[in-house]
Amino acid sequence: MQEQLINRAKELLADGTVVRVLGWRRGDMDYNPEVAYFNSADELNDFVYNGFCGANLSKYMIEASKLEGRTLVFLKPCDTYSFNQLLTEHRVDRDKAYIIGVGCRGKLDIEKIKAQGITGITGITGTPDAVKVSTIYGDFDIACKDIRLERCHVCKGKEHRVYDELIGESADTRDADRMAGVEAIEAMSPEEKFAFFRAELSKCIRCNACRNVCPACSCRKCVFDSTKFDSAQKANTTSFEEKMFHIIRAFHVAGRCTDCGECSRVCPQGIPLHLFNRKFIKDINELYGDYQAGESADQRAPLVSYTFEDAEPGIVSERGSK
Amino acid sequence: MPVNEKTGEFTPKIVAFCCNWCSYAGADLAGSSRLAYPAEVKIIRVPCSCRVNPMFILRAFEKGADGVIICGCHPGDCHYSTGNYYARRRMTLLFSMLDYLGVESGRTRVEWVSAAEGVKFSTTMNEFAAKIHELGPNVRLEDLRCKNN
Amino acid sequence: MQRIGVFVCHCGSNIAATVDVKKVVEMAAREPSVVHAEDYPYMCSEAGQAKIAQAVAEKGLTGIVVCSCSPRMHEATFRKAAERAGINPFMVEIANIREHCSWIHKNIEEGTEKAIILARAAIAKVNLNAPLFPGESRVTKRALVIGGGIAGIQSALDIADAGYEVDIVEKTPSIGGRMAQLDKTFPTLDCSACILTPKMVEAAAHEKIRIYTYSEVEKISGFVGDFTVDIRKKARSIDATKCTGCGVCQEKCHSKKSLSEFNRGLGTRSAIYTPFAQAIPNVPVIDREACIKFKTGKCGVCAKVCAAGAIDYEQKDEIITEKYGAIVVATGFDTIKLDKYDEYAYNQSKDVITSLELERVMNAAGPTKGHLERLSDGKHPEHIVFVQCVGSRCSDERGKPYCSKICCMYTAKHAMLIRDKYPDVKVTVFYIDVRTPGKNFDEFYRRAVEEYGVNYIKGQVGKVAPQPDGSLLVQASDLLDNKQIKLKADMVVLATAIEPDPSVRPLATMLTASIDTNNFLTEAHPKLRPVESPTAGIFLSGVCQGPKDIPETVAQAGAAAVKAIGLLAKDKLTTNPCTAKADELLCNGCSTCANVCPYGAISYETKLINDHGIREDRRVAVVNNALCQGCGACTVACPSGAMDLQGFSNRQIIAEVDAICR
Amino acid sequence: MSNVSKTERQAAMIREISGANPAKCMKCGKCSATCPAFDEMDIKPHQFVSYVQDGNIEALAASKSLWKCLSCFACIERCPRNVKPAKLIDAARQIVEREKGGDYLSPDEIPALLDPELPQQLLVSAFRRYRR
Repeated sequence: MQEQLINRAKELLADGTVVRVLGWRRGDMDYNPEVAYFNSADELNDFVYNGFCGANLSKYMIEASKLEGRTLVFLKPCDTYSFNQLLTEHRVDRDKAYIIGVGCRGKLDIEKIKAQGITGITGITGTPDAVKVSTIYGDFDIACKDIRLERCHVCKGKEHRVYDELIGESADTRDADRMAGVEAIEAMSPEEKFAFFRAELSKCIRCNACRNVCPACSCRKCVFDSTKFDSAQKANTTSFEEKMFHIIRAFHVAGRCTDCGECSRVCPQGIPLHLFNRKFIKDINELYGDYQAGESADQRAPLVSYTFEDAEPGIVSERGSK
Repeated sequence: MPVNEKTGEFTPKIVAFCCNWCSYAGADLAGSSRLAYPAEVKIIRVPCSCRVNPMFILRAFEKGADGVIICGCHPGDCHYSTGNYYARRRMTLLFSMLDYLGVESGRTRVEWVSAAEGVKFSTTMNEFAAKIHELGPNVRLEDLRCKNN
Repeated sequence: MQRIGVFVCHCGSNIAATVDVKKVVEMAAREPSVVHAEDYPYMCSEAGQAKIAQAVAEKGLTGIVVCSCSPRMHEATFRKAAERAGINPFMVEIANIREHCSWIHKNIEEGTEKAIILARAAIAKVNLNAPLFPGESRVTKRALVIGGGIAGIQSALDIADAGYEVDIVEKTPSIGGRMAQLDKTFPTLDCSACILTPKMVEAAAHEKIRIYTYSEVEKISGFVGDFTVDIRKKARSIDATKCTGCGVCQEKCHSKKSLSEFNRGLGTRSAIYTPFAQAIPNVPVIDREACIKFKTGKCGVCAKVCAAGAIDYEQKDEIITEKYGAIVVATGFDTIKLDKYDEYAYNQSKDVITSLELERVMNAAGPTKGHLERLSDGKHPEHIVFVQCVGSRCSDERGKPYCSKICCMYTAKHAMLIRDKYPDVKVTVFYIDVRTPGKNFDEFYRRAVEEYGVNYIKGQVGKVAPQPDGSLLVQASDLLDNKQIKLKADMVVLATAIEPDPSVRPLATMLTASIDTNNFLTEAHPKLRPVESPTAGIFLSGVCQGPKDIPETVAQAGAAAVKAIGLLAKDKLTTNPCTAKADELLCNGCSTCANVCPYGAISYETKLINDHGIREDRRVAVVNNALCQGCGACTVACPSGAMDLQGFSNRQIIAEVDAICR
Repeated sequence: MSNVSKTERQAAMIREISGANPAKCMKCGKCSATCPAFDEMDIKPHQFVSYVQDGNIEALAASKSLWKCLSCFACIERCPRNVKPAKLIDAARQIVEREKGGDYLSPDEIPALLDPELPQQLLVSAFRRYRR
């Protein structure tokens, strides 16, 4: 599929449809592709598209929309939800984007490979169903289904919500219940819940990777960096601040988060940040009806709508801690 | 933990956000009708319940509040037509998140109190304060730097 | 850095009795930026306000905190005082240490401690206050009166006489309201119609008044000075411009069995009808539920007999959209349903009626042509029993907790009129208390007893039992004789409690006007602003605000009119400067805020923004200050904190939170 | 607590047992107007309230009315103020019985209290209870 994408990109550059290409470039390691602009056919020789191209390119289109000319962007099915949401919020310019919807067979999680005790990785090559991991200690064959990103197990579907053309086949990777993780926490006692989140959030180093990668967290200046709330923080200094940051971050993206899973993918501390966003998604679905942010660009988000009969906040204590 | 110096009893800090048009006036009516509620409750006047940012609530907890209550006009009676509908969704989701994080749901409450409901304001505050006494000090969300012990 | 002055009011002993004001002064003086702190017995007095001016002059204050009663009471007073002293009025904050503190706490230590914290919160807020400057908005010089009873008619006439255009919206086919249904009025016994109809005619003929009958308010948007209202003109099925009001259609109509609403269901009317002879406009409506033409497609006799060709079966509801500067609510009342009062046998016997029904029975245009007779058999009654407080002063769910106020007087009137016209009829009134506070009221009641021989018995009726012979057995208390008495009566008249007309409930929602637990509209202040709703530009006229009789209603209608005139007389209103404001550097242009704005006050512009040297075109939110009412919904919807509310900014509220939790 | 008089204690007990607040009474007399046993009573239903309020429990306890009340509850149903005279009298009855040392009437006492003119309390109570 990679060759197909490169060839089509070269064509679109050549015929002037686009002036640049936004995609993934080979990184220092095979499992570390980088997001990059490609301005010429030559530069496209470094283009890659493989199982480790999890990065969602939608957010980069905010900046690309400000550049002269049209940008070719490759979006996986789940990435298109983010693009739609950004369109709703007037953050990207549809006319400045030429979207190639790329097929997706699920993306891979290097941490899961390392978790199998594999170290000293020198290279990874692979077929759609399995990868060969070369290390200084030898080669290992691993089935892709065992090392997929969490988000791919609960994939929203392989249908692109917005595109100009489609390239490549997809394969369904959903094999888990998206809300199982949230439900497991809901079932805990308050003490267990608190202990769980304290353990997870105390790992937070406030590197802001989650915020920087999140397509919904696209504020020019985050409230945690501004003086508007007396809340500017460089790092957590107390046990509370990481909670404050993550609650507010999740609240700010509630109803806007497409559940793309990038926050959890990039967290260097491995905090399952999607559990915050999915709690809001679950509540919204249960209380206000099913809603999928980014499904189309003309939806009204749940937090900017209401019905006369909405549940009262007291429902939280009524249904109690399950 | 906030304690009364003389009695050694737990004296919670309770922040009540009241909308200017209904609930603040309801609190005034409770006052002019001499309907007592605990002095632990301190009221902050906001134009509408929809002015209450989740940041304010978390900030209050961070600074050592033991309970936060938001009062607004009854749904349908908002001075600004729709403000309390948005507040209702926002607070429902926020409270649910706090519950999810293991913070006792009794520490947060929304109550609709009209300008004519002095009695309801007073009983609500009495109930809420009693609940906070029952739950005891908030240790899960407070900024421990603020405390001496 | 601000220079803040703190002024602590004793409010006589209202505050000083449970708050140690000296201690509050002492503690406030220690707060950052506070350069002056003092206490005074009455801050709102002229001398108290002079203290503010003096401190401003001497200490160069930039901000003021007054620890006193509720800001709803005197915030405006102190803001004006500050302005006179040369400080921007929005640099004043009130710490409410009376309603929220001294009046509810009995322990002086507790009260003082709380007062100090409330003062700290206000000081913390003032530290972050910035001068604000009100804008202006225009006033549409036309008033809307909702309800065409005596209250609405009077308000409309007064406003129109002052030279402003007025529209009356009345849901029934004619103006006149309850007063049109009454026979005589107390305490003078004037004929109700005789004094009302001239007013109805005057309203109809007034060049400044438009009357929309058979119409209802459907939608209200906007705000004081600039309301936009949709009025649904229900299809009358008559072309009012052609109808001459000859009445032939009503005579010839084949469907004559509908119960007359005007006669409280005691008589019948035709399907095409005007509710009563003096109706204004004198244009009938077709009751489509009852009309044979509408039900079966056959008939159409009214169209055949109408010489003017005014019948229009195809007529549709029409929506009229109009702008108004002020709205007077005069929706009036109805009597409560008596379904839950089995003991009075209202649903079992036709001879048990409500007082309002008796008005129709006594009226020459009523179902009995004014003859006092039993509705069951048309016989002349020998003994009539009146029961007071039916559903009034009830603390259970069957009735209303309030006194309906008018029943004592109209019962005396009824008793007197009956005894006057039919001296042979015995009249007994059972009462709990006779309440007659009003000019010539007690004299009137005494006349009923002394001159007309009405028998008043203190005690409530426990049971009314219809007897096989058609009479009614009334079992009651005579508390003064400590007896239980049983009387045979031919008619029983129930002084049924009144309640606000049910239409007021949805209307209050549309108006965003507050309403109490009994569905009476709330006044802005129970003593000092009794005819204004807390919602600016909405005025209250008549029983929609609370039970009252005709003279009181007319007086209040006039007062509401004067308030409306005072508003319409202004060319511009100064707008509340506590509006939302977007920080262009932080705005994402995402439109989230505009989605929650109830006033459509937020629009977006593409502007060249210089963000720390980066110049680029950005889509940013712009708030229209004339439209923004300052609710703050946008500020919370905004994820970046670009949108803030002046006067209630994020940092100000957080400062208050911090001060309280300190 | 020893300085609380017996009557005060009894009045408080009546309030507690009955769950009624005599202060709500507005003296309308609807209870007496309604009472089928009115003529048999020496203290009338509307007077129960003032006896409780005045702490005149001795007299109330000694009254015939205690045993003439049918417990038909008409006064409770019709009272506009939720004062519940029948519950007050019932509470007074219970106090009398409790002070005798037992919670119930002994069977021996019943014949003396029966009035052939009146339906038995039990019977009327049963009618009330099972009428629906």
